[in-house]
Amino acid sequence: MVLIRDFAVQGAQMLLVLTLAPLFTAYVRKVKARLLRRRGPSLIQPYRDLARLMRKEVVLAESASWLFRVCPYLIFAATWVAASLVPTFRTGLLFSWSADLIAIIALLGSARFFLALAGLDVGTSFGGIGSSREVMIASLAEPAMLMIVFTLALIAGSTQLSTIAAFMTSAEAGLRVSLALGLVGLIMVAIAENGRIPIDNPATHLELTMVHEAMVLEYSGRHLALIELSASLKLILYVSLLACLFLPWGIESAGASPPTLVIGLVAYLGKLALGGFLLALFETSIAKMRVFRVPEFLGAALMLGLLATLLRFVSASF
Amino acid sequence: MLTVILACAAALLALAAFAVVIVRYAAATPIIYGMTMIVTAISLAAAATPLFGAEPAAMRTLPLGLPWLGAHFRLDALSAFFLVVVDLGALCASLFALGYGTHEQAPQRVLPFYPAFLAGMTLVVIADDAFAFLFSWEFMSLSSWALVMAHHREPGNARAGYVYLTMASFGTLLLLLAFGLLAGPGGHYSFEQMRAAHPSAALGALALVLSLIGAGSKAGVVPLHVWLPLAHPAAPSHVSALMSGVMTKVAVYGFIRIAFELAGAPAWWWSMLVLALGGVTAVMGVLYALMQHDLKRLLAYHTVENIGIIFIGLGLALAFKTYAMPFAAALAFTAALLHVFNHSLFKSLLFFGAGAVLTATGERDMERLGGLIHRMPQTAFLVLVGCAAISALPPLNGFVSEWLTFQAILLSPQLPTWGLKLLVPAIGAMLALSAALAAACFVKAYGVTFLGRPRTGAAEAAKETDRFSLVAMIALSAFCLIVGIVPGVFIDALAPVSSSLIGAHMPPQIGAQWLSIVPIAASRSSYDGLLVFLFMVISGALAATAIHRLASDRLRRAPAWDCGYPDLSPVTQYTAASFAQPIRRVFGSLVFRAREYGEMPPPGDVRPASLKVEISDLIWDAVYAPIASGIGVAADRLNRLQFLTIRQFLSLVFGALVILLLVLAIWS
Amino acid sequence: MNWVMSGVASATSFNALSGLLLIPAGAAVLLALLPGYRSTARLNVAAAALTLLCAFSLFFRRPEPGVYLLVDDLNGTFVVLTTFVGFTTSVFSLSYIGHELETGRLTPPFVRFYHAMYQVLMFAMNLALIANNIGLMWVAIELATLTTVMMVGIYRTHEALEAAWKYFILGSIGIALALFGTILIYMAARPVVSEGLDAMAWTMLVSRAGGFDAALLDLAFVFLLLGYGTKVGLAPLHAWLPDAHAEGPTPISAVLSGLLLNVALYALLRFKMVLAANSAALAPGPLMVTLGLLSLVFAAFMLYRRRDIKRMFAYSSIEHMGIITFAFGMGGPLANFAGLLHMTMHSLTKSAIFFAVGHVAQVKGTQRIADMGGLTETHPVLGWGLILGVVAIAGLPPLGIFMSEFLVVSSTFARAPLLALVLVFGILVGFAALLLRLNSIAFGAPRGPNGRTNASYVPMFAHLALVLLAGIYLPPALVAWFENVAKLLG
Amino acid sequence: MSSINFDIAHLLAGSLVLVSFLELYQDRLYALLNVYAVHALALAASVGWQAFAQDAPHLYVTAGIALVFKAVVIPVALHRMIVRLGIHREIEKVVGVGPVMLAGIGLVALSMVVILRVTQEADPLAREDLAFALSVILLGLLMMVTRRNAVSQVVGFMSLENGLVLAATGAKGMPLVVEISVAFSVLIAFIVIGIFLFRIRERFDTVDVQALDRFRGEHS
Repeated sequence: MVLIRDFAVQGAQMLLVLTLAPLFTAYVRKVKARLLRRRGPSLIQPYRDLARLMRKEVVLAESASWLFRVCPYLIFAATWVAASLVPTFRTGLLFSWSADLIAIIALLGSARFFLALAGLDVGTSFGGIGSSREVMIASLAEPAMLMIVFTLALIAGSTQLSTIAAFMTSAEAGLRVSLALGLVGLIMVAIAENGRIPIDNPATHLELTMVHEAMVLEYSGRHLALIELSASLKLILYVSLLACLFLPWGIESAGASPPTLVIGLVAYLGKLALGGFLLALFETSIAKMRVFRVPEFLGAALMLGLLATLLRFVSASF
Repeated sequence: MLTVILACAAALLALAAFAVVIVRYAAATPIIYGMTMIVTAISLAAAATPLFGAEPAAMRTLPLGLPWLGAHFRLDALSAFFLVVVDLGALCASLFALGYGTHEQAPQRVLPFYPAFLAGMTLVVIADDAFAFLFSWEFMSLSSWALVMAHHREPGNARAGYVYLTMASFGTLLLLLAFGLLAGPGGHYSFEQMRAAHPSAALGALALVLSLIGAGSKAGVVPLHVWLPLAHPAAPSHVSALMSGVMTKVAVYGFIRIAFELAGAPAWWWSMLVLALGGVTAVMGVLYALMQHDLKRLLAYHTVENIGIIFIGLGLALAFKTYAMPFAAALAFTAALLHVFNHSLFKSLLFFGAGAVLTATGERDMERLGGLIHRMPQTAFLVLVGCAAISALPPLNGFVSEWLTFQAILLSPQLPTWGLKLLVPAIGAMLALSAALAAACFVKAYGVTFLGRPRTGAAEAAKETDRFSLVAMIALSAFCLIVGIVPGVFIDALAPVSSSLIGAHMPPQIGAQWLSIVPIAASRSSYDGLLVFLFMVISGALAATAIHRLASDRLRRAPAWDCGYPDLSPVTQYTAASFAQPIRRVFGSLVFRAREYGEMPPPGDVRPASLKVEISDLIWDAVYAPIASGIGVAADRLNRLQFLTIRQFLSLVFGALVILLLVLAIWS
Repeated sequence: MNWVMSGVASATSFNALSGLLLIPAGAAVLLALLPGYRSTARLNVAAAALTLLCAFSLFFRRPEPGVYLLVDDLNGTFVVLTTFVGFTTSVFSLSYIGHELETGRLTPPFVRFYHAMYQVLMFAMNLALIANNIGLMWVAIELATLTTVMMVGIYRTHEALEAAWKYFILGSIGIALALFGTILIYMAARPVVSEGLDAMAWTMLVSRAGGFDAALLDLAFVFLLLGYGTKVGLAPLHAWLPDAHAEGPTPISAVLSGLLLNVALYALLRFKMVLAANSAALAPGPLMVTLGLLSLVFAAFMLYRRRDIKRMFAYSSIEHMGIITFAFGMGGPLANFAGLLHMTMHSLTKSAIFFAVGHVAQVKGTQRIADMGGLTETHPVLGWGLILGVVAIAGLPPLGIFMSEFLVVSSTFARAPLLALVLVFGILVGFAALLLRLNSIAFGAPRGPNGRTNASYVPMFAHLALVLLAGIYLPPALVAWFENVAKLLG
Repeated sequence: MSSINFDIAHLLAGSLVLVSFLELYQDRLYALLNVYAVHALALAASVGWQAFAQDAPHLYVTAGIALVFKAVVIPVALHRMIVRLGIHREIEKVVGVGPVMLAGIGLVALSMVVILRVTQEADPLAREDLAFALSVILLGLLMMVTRRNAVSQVVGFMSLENGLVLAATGAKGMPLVVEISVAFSVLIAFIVIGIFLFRIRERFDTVDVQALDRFRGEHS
């Protein structure tokens, strides 16, 4: 009985992030447009886009291999699994112990690995540019992310998201310098990972500045739909992660009774709204940076992470 | 079991001799590789049993080697584990070579040495006295040197062999010094006596440093790695696989044997030394690899990286052992050992893939390959598995061991030493960095080699490789997946090893829920490869079915879009060099003093633009070049003594006489 | 021949010991008289084989020491080794010299001279080894030197004469210094033992050395070290050695490196035993250690700039003599054992290498390393034989020198770490140099002419097989023997 | 041993050292040969005296060899050779006379110091003799390494060998002394013949390094 309920909660979370993901993307766009005094597209525009892409035929480059066609599914699967492991409105997910935070990062890494390969598959120069820049960004973002995870893990004594979230809600957590450093670092990483301004501009197709879009340039139809969905999933994943780690209030922990579930859900939606708003605000207030400034940006994130970890290591003895 | 293994080693040696006899016949290749397969399979079975059934260590002394000592052999858990690594690698390599070996131009230069090399590695891990150990160790180097020299007429290979054997000899001599120290003036060379001797702190420390340099040079620890990327690619590919995947592990074995067992109680700085070396090795190895366009050399540099990861694990284990934290030590140690096993799997797999590419195209330079996924789909798939595994992507095996290493790092705040407290996070960052860079590197390697469009006619004309090679690669990729999804089984098999050296082992994993692994406690961290795998399969399948059910499945082939600039020439593709350019800019200018010289003709000028990249190997320049030139200068100076006149030679004698008489006069 | 009558007890031992001397001496006379290359070369082999049998018989019955002659564990080792390598080298020279005749480098009279001299050399070395009298030993070593001088100059080319002359002059100085040392030993012994022959007999010297004047012994050892050290080829007294090896016929190079150096070293060891038996005398160890290390490091560096293959291996001999002298200088059961083993292995290996080099030089028609290349491709058996030899001499397993180097290095490091570091450095530098040349000779694209040689490979592979065997398994009898000797050496 | 015996032996041995110094001083070949003849004469006298003092008749043979062979035959042969080879005018020192003499004195002092360590219980005659013999040997070597000319080097070697004979005869009752002196005479004869046969004028010390390179087969 408990098992079935756990299954249900797990499934609900998975479906929730899947359905919310395009909406969240649309929400960020909308807020951005509003901040720029535009009206912006409708909130359900991404769903429409996805549906249209699904209906269209796939135009496949002649030099594309089987890997090119498999990659969207792999990327989607990896991202979705990662996203489903992040507690949104309830911790203690059924499969939460099957992967901890490090594994979630690694799953996202897998998705990126295959995306970069897909960028190279057709054998065009733009795909190469995209992949090349993507792996460069990742090579700094991943360690930065891991260092932040270290900090959190050292504070909470666990790499398990549920445990960390539970710890954060408890009184022990308090305000710590390491946490603040970690938060800033994580935000920077999240921006870089999701290809937001100032690292990349998700809305642009200007050849020489794009990263993510360059990789998926050859995709069309249902493949592109999956890629887009994965990108939205990744964005919501990071926001959920930030919410779960640094704003864990409202997450319902165990013994799910409907009222608390509803509270959790509402809190989660609130956090998403806040996160999206802040993201849009940030993006509209800053210009995109040159590609070769990115390492400095991410290097700073890595240093923050390392500093936070060091602080933890040093203070653990006291 | 030890008897069986010794018999197998003897059989391998006999095979080597037999190969000399039959090498002129065409059937020699299948016979020799077939026989080595059988022998290594038997040896593998014999070696695996002690890991799963806790048997006491078996010992045996043969009347060989040092006469008053005899050759001691011992099969304990550690030996058994490394023997499994050796034999599994050898088994797959032999299988691969059944197909690959038929393309060999000079089988007479490979067949006799191949079984000898295997025998050497087998004997190293079961040797139980210093003489037998170093004897087998150097024999292993020697036979692999002969294999490196198999294609001696290819440019660079002679130098590779030279640097290799010189460095190997250097390492052996240092190990010899270490053993000399541990054996004491009385010459107690058997490990039994050394274990009982409990060396003093200074002695143990010196032995540790010597063994770190000695075994480290064989394993490829930076800055002693220079021979590795030269020698490993020079050998035939199945041998490259063995050298990279297995022989470096034998070196790790040597280090473990000395550092954890023979050198006595560790001092606090031992682990710092090992950790620092490991961290530097990991990062430098992967950065070197990123700069490479030669497929096999890139793989060889990745071996350096992985050795770094293994040494990080070992360093952590030493640190925990120093401060009597047995469970943490067991975790770190198990992580290192598991990585040893994993690396032997995927590195062999990748070298086999490189070998298949080499046979199909005759090219090792990635810039002259491309699009092989169309011509060699099976190889491409299997190599992809290997690339994903070495890039530590879940749910494959590489991730498991790196995950365990991270978990061990997370335990280290409890270490009381300040130096370690500061070093370990930095090492963690380096580990993370190297893992991320490794993924970048394999995107490059795989993407440029297998994806895109063929860059040369050779790549276009490639054919799928033979069945034996494919079977070997399939077996290895299956292993990569199995270790990745049920790591608990393998961790449990390592328990006797870590109990024998650390005195503790990780909690049993088999009983854990859903076959997940729980290093310490479920609330702390856990990972379940099987579930992640199933999860991914199910969600991927779900997406695929949903899309194929609901969405259009029409598909049309068309020229690539490429933002509207399609250029049909494959030359316009991204090359390996251009792919690595951003990373080279970020790291290379510091680490390799990389400089780019670009020349762009002004518009209207029809000259081609040019870009030249200069990379200097600072380690070579700073360490090895001065040594080489120093020896050259000394040799030149001393060489004048060859051209003296008889009178001047007489003056030397006279001078010696006078000096000795003076010594005599002053002595009293 | 009164010395034959004087001290020899049993009939068998009389035969064995005198056989060691009479057979070569008689053969020398016969060979000097008989014409014809084929029969004399065979006679040479037969004589060497008989001498070898005599030496083996010493295993079974060992004569009591006499006034002039002596066989104990120490020189037993040397005698067997000398006669064995003498025999295999005669087999090698059988075919080698034939080729030299064919190519016209040697004429029949010189071949006759060569064979006679070969037996004289054998006689002289055997005498030097079994002499129980330091004067007799001195005479024998000088005789051996002079014979080899003759043989080195046998090609009568400018270079050969130059080398022989250098050898002659430097050898003469060595002779003189060694003689002075011998006289000093006698003077030290005379007051204690008695006047006359007894004061020059090994048996007396070693047993009564405790009462000798220490200062005289010290002085004597300096002269003996330099005198016989010249013969051993220790730097800086080595100058004759590379040229003599390079310019003489290859079988003689093999004998020089494999045997004559050992004989001189044997003399040094004997004197070391005398000094060791006197507690007041200075320890000979440090001097030997210093010279040994100097030779090792010096020769290791000299290897790099060698262009002549035989000269290169001659320097390698200096290197190994350095190691052996070092080991004996360190002393102690382990190092002495290692020294003895190293010496035996070096003899076998180096002569095997010279056999191979002889083939190579005949095949390529030159000794220039630059004109050799890709040997494993053009002459696989020869090429791999040479590789095996070099691998052995470089101290790699599974060959015998690995064991001795293992013992020397490891036992030294526990006692004198700094010395061991120098030792390791020298070994490594020398190893790298040898490997560098081996690479260019045995591998790469074939270079130089591709002649044929009809010389026999049997001696080379016989030696290498023995070295291989010793590397893996040392027979207990041999070990016991070596251990006894190691104890004698103190 | 009576004191007069000792004094005479001492005097003769000392004169040998003195003559060695004289040899060092000479820079003309003819003069050098003449001085060497004196050296050999002094040796003959010394050995003869030892034969008498030790009552060892076989030493007279050695003395005879010194007298006939070394003092007469060899100098005459070398004299002729100098004429044949046309090298009589050559001045062939590597270092000047002054430094060589100083070095010689240093060597004599060194040999004294070394020998003086020998305990007094040893035969005093032998002890003194030994010091002189060692000096003669070292001076002979010094001469060999400071001369360029083959003939004068041979002379150096011969005086070295005289020192050896002196030492050997000084060691009371030493066997094989005669044989040794004969062997050395043969050796010297070989050297002289070698120089003559191979026309070695300056082969001991060629300054033409390139020529040497060619001989050694080490040119590339």
